[in-house]
Amino acid sequence: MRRYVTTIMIVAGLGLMILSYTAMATPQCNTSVACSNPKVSFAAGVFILGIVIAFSSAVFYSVYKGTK
Amino acid sequence: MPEITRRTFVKVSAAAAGTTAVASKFLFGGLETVQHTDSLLLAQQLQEDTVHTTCWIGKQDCGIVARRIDGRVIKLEGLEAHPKNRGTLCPKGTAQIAAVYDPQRIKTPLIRTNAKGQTGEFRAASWDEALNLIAEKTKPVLEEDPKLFLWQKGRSKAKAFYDKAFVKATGATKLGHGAYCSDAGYRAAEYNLGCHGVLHPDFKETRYLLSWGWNITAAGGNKTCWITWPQQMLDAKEKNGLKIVQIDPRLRPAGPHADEWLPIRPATDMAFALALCRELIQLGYLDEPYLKKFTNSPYLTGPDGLFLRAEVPADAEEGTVGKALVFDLTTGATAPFDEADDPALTGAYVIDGVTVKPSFQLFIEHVESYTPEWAADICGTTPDRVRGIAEEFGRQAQIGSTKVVDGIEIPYRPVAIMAYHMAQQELGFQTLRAMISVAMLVGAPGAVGGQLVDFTWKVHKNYAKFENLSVKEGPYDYTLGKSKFFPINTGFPGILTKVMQDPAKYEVEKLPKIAMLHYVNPLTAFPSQADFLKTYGMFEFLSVLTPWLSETADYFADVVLPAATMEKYEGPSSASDQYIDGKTIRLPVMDPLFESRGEIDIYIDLCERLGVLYGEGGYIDQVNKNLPLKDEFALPLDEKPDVRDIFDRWSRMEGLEGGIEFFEKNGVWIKGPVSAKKRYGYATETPFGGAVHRLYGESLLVAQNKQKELGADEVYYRDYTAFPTWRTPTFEQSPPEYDLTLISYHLVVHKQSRTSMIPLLTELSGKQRLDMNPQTAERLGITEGDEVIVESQNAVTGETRQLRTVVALSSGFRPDVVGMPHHFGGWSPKNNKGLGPSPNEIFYTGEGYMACTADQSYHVKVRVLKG
Amino acid sequence: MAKYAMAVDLGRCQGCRACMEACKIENNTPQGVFWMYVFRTETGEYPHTKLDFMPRPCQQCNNPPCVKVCPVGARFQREDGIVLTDYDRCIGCRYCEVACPYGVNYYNWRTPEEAFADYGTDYGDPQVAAVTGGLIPPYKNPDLARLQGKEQRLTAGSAHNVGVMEKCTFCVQRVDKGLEPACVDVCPVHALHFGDIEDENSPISQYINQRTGFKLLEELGTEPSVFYLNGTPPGPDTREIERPLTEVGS
Amino acid sequence: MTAGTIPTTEPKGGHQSTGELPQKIGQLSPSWIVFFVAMLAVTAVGFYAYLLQVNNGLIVTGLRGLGTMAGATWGLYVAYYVYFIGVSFAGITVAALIRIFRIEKLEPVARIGELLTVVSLILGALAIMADLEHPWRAIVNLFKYGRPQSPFFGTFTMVIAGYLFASLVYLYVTSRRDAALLAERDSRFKRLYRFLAAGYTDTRAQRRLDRRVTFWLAITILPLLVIAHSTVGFVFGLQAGRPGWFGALQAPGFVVLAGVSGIGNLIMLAAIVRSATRTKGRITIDAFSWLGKLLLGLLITYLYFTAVEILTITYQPGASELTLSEALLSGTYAWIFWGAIASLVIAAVLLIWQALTRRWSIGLVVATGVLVNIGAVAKRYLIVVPSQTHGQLLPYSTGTYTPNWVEWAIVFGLFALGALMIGVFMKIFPIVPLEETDTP
Repeated sequence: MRRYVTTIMIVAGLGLMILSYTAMATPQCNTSVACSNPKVSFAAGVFILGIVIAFSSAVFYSVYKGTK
Repeated sequence: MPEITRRTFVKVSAAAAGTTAVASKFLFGGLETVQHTDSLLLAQQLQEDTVHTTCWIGKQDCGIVARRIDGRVIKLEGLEAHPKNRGTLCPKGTAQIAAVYDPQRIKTPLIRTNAKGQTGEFRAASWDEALNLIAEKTKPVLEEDPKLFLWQKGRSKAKAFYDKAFVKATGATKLGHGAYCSDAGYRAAEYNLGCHGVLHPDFKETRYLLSWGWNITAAGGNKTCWITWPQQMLDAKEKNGLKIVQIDPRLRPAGPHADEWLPIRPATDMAFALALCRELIQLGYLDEPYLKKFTNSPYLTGPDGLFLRAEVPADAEEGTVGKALVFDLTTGATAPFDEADDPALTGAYVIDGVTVKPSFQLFIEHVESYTPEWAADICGTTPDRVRGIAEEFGRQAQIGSTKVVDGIEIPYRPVAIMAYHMAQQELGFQTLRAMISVAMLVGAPGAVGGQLVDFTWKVHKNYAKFENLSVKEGPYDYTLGKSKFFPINTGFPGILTKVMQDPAKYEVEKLPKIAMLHYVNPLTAFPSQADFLKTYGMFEFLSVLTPWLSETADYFADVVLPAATMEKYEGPSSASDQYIDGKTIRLPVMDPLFESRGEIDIYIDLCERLGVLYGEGGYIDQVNKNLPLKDEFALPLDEKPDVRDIFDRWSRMEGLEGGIEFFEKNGVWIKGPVSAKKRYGYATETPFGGAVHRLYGESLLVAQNKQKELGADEVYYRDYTAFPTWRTPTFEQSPPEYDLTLISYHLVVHKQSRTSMIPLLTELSGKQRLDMNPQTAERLGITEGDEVIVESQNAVTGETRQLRTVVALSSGFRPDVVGMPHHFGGWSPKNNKGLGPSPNEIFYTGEGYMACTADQSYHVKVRVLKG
Repeated sequence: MAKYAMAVDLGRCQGCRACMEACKIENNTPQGVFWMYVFRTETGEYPHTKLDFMPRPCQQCNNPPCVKVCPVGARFQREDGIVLTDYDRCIGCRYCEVACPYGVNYYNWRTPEEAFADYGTDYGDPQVAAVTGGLIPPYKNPDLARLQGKEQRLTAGSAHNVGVMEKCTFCVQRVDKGLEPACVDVCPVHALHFGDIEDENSPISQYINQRTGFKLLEELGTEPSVFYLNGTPPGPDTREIERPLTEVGS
Repeated sequence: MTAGTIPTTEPKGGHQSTGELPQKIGQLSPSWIVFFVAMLAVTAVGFYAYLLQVNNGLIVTGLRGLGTMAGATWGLYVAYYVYFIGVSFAGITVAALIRIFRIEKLEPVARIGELLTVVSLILGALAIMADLEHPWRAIVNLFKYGRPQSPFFGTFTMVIAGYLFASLVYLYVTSRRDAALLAERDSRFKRLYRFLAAGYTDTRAQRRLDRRVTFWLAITILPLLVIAHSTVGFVFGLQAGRPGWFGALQAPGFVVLAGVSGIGNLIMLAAIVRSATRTKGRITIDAFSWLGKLLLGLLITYLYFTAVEILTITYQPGASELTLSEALLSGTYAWIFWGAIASLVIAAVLLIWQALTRRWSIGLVVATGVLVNIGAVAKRYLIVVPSQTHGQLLPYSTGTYTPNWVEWAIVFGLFALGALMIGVFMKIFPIVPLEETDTP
């Protein structure tokens, strides 16, 4: 259970980061107007959320009491 | 910045009190306030339109299209169709929009409430009260002697009919600003060639140009203030490979466009020109046909310096003089100049036992000693550069060649001198004559690509007047016209200040009682501020007509009348660029702001109160005469005219569809190209309008003799010589510790006092500075930005004057010269405060610092001390 | 799709700064802000002094460092090549300013009210306001407040919001109307040219092709859209002379 | 979460009688109060200055535009932002090293480091906020429109968000045990401790668990940390538009100088803590010598980088590089530059001497800590400012920038704020981890 949830949190966090990163203005491009806008608003916010969730897994991992 | 901190403290305490304010600031950073003003702007449907008008600053009246939103002017852009500016504008043109809206303009007529000679206190008055007061003060003077009413103006805008009419209707004495500009140059051209103007090239054809002085890319010159010359100069460089030689202590005038820079000492231009004459003669670059046929060079001159003249037939009326004689080489005898086939230019001939010489022979002898070595030594350059320029000038002149223009074969001499404002020196008049002589030797005047003077080759009335200069005995009027001091004199406010300080010295009995200033602002605009401070308070009553409270008005005005800026009719003015002719009229961009009014309205009302508006010789009549308005277009003499109607009549008289509406619709009236017959002296009906070009100034010599007779001091007559004759200028006689020569110049962004009131322009001009060569700075232990004291010394009186400014280093200056731009030193409207002093504060006027023709010199010796 | 460019004929420029003035009035910039700036410079020692004038609009780079570094995409380049600032998005970090080698960015240190006070004129004056509606400056250009282009973003100078960055826009509000930028339109000696560089036959393409020239600091790979013709780039010992008033808020 | 079971046995040794907390927690000694009030005052002045700025805009600072305005648009705020981020290096590094390499001697300073990291990151974030006229607009727009191609993006996601959060997690996980132990005593913080403990039971299993967690956290944080500090370097290092900025050395340079300033700070703080919390017995000379060696290593590396840097800008500089290097080495900024170099070199010498003689003195180590921080601040300033005022690529006149009182007030305010945070923490929670022996 502990491992399970932790893994999910890490995966979810990384997932969010990857997703949101690709949802932002494409890193390579800077000449087209599109590059000035993220494909999804608040993508950057989501990216940070991903970081937060991923690291929170550590807290859960150590705090979780387990089911007896 | 105590003000700021005080404000911030208030703000902070407020913020500390209501944290909400801070919070909102923190959250929205006060952005909403800004967007608010925009939403205001965008809320209602905006009505956009354009109005045709002309520039209110420059002297060339560029065509302007004013873009308006709901009647509010938001931008001034160039009028495409106008030949002078072809859809473009200079910084002054666009920036004058700030003048229109300037809250520091005078809003109502003002009447003084404190003593003169200090910062003025005024009370607002109605137009009625102000004009009545002026009328009440003026009437008695007009009855006693109208000449004691001094009317002084700054630059004319457009055709000066309305102010001429005022002067004529009242009989006032007029003073202009020309003595500070280029009048001596005009006089020299009128004297030698008969045309009214100062030397300029035929840019479409000229190949080699001596750009003499600070004008070429800084202030245009003759008939134009800026845009037109630069445009034509660049086209000439690109199309014809025009070569430009910049002769000036400063490189800046032609800057990157100069092919050669010859930095000669200030005020040594005459020496350089005379050496050029000598070299051209030595090298044989002489257009003999021109000299023989169209100049007085062949006139036989006796030992007394006067021409030999034919007998006057007994039946001839009183006062006619005999025709000057020449020596005809074909007959080997003397003959009237217009009857000889081949008049001699050189040699000596014994006539009736007297040895006489053609005046050209005298010229050769006169310039003999003016060698390149001699000139190089005076001008601070090298002999071979003098030779080089003379050689190239002569070669490029292509003497003998002709070109067909408009089907007429005309002599082709693609060399010219551009020398506007070069007259601004003690030897100004004769310096310009020397330069004209250079052009005359190669036959350039009036030739294709040659030396032009005016846009069309017309002979000015002064040409005939100058045949004999009237030098009368005292007492003189206060302008010293026709006096033994200044046989040639256009009217010089500077000498007026001297006269008012010591009338006896100048044999003047009556001084001006009251005065009216039209825009002019002598206190900061004219050199030798001290003299104007001393004298302009002496008028019993002074009224000033100006858009801003000028420094002169601030100190000395009893009544100030608010003039409108662009919001008024003015005109007609020439739209000619010398190749395409046209006319334009300024239309108001909106109703006059505040209670200001256009000048014409003001003069009409004033004349009505003075009782000189209606009837024969009245203001209306004079308008009809001077505009002119003829026949059915003339204004009725018995009814008060409407300004728009004046210009409407004029337009219709000129045959324009719809009268004034033509200009409202098109902005400018293009008359078409200027024909060769009009432009080139050689091609006019009678060549050069029949004027014989005066290489030799006989009447100047005659005048000098009269001056001596009447006991004038040497300073007044020494420069009235038949040929330009070099002498070391007076200012050079200052003690050696005054080791630098101060020169002054215009900035592109400034013209007339009014531009220094426009903050958008003072922003571009930056603060006042003393230009100095890095070598000089190093010698004096000064670096860029240092504050220094500049002390000038008057070589005649020994007086010294000082100002403080900041040093700006420039390698584009002769090391023995320092420079300062004009249009600084104001104090009255706060727009132009704190930008630094005006060089006028340390220049001098009067003997030694003015030309023999009563024109201002802008040279003085100074020393620079660490501040 | 057009690609806009400017050509500066240094062989014609007389350094009169009419372009700067026209820009200031068209775009309502306050004192010390020069979207268009004209360098007046000297090189060499007397008497071999070389004098030069060099107008400096935004170079409208095609590889713009300012666009790259903008953390929020307020600085962007349109398809027509014009690099613009979105005033509603700019956070005023001034990264574009330090990233730009040309020094064309101007940060609004103060509100327009405060900034225009530098001119020493009180445009709040009731009698003036009666005519101008209290607008600052009185010649305020309404076009600047409108959303521009198909992006419909607030890019045309707007109201010079305090705390946001701005720079030369090639007068986008004029270009979108089919007009030339104010500086080009006003130039008394026709030293400035503007147009579509992608069209071989456009006047500007031909003007450029017929002359030799350079681009400013091209070695930095910024790919400017401003071509300098008939002149040489400033050298290491080039000195600036005749600076205008540049102080703000003192 | 299930409530932790409180051990019935009386804990022995380590600290004093029942109810009394270790390390003078909760005891407001006069000296501490003085410190607290002083710091509060300085912070208040800083806040007042900030109010001025919020109300009137950045115009109240010494900052001005580049180019025609001839000023610097980035100044003290950015310099100190870079410095604070740098300082954050220390804590997590040390802590991670301890976990990864099992360096028991440093155990006692681990939490000081972690705390230092968290605090300095917060200060860094505040410093950048102070540089913005519209902070709120900035926060919103950064979240809403953040663009990865801007070096600021890395700074702001990696450093401010990721790094800060990771450090907090790390700090928490490593503090739970102590919280649980303290929760057993009656004190006004009992509830807090119990909450923080979150049902911690001090079993071998739990310890193994924690060791695993912290180990993996350390493993993930170390690269994150290198990236984070590099991005700050990239903010400058990727810019060809300013002389002296563009270069591959910027990023590593930033990382190393970050280490130097961070360790230096840690040393100072450790020295203060050990005297302030009666933990001289815990934080021994060994810890300092260890930190000293670590610092020496980084310092040598940085001095090497600096030498390379000086050589590069002086050997064959371009026109603008020349102007800049003149300004740095002999011009306007020379005194700052050589001041920095001197302090760094002296610090290095002190450390080397101690290392060679194997005789370490806390005083000397602390002295080096102070010196390197002076050097670090100066170097950060020199990276940010001179490239804006000197050697511009177009013939603009040389610029000037002098920070005015508003900027200084805000910067000192930030320092004071940091001091407050640490000071308060010390009075609430053991800043030195309790010993292994304090266990059943």
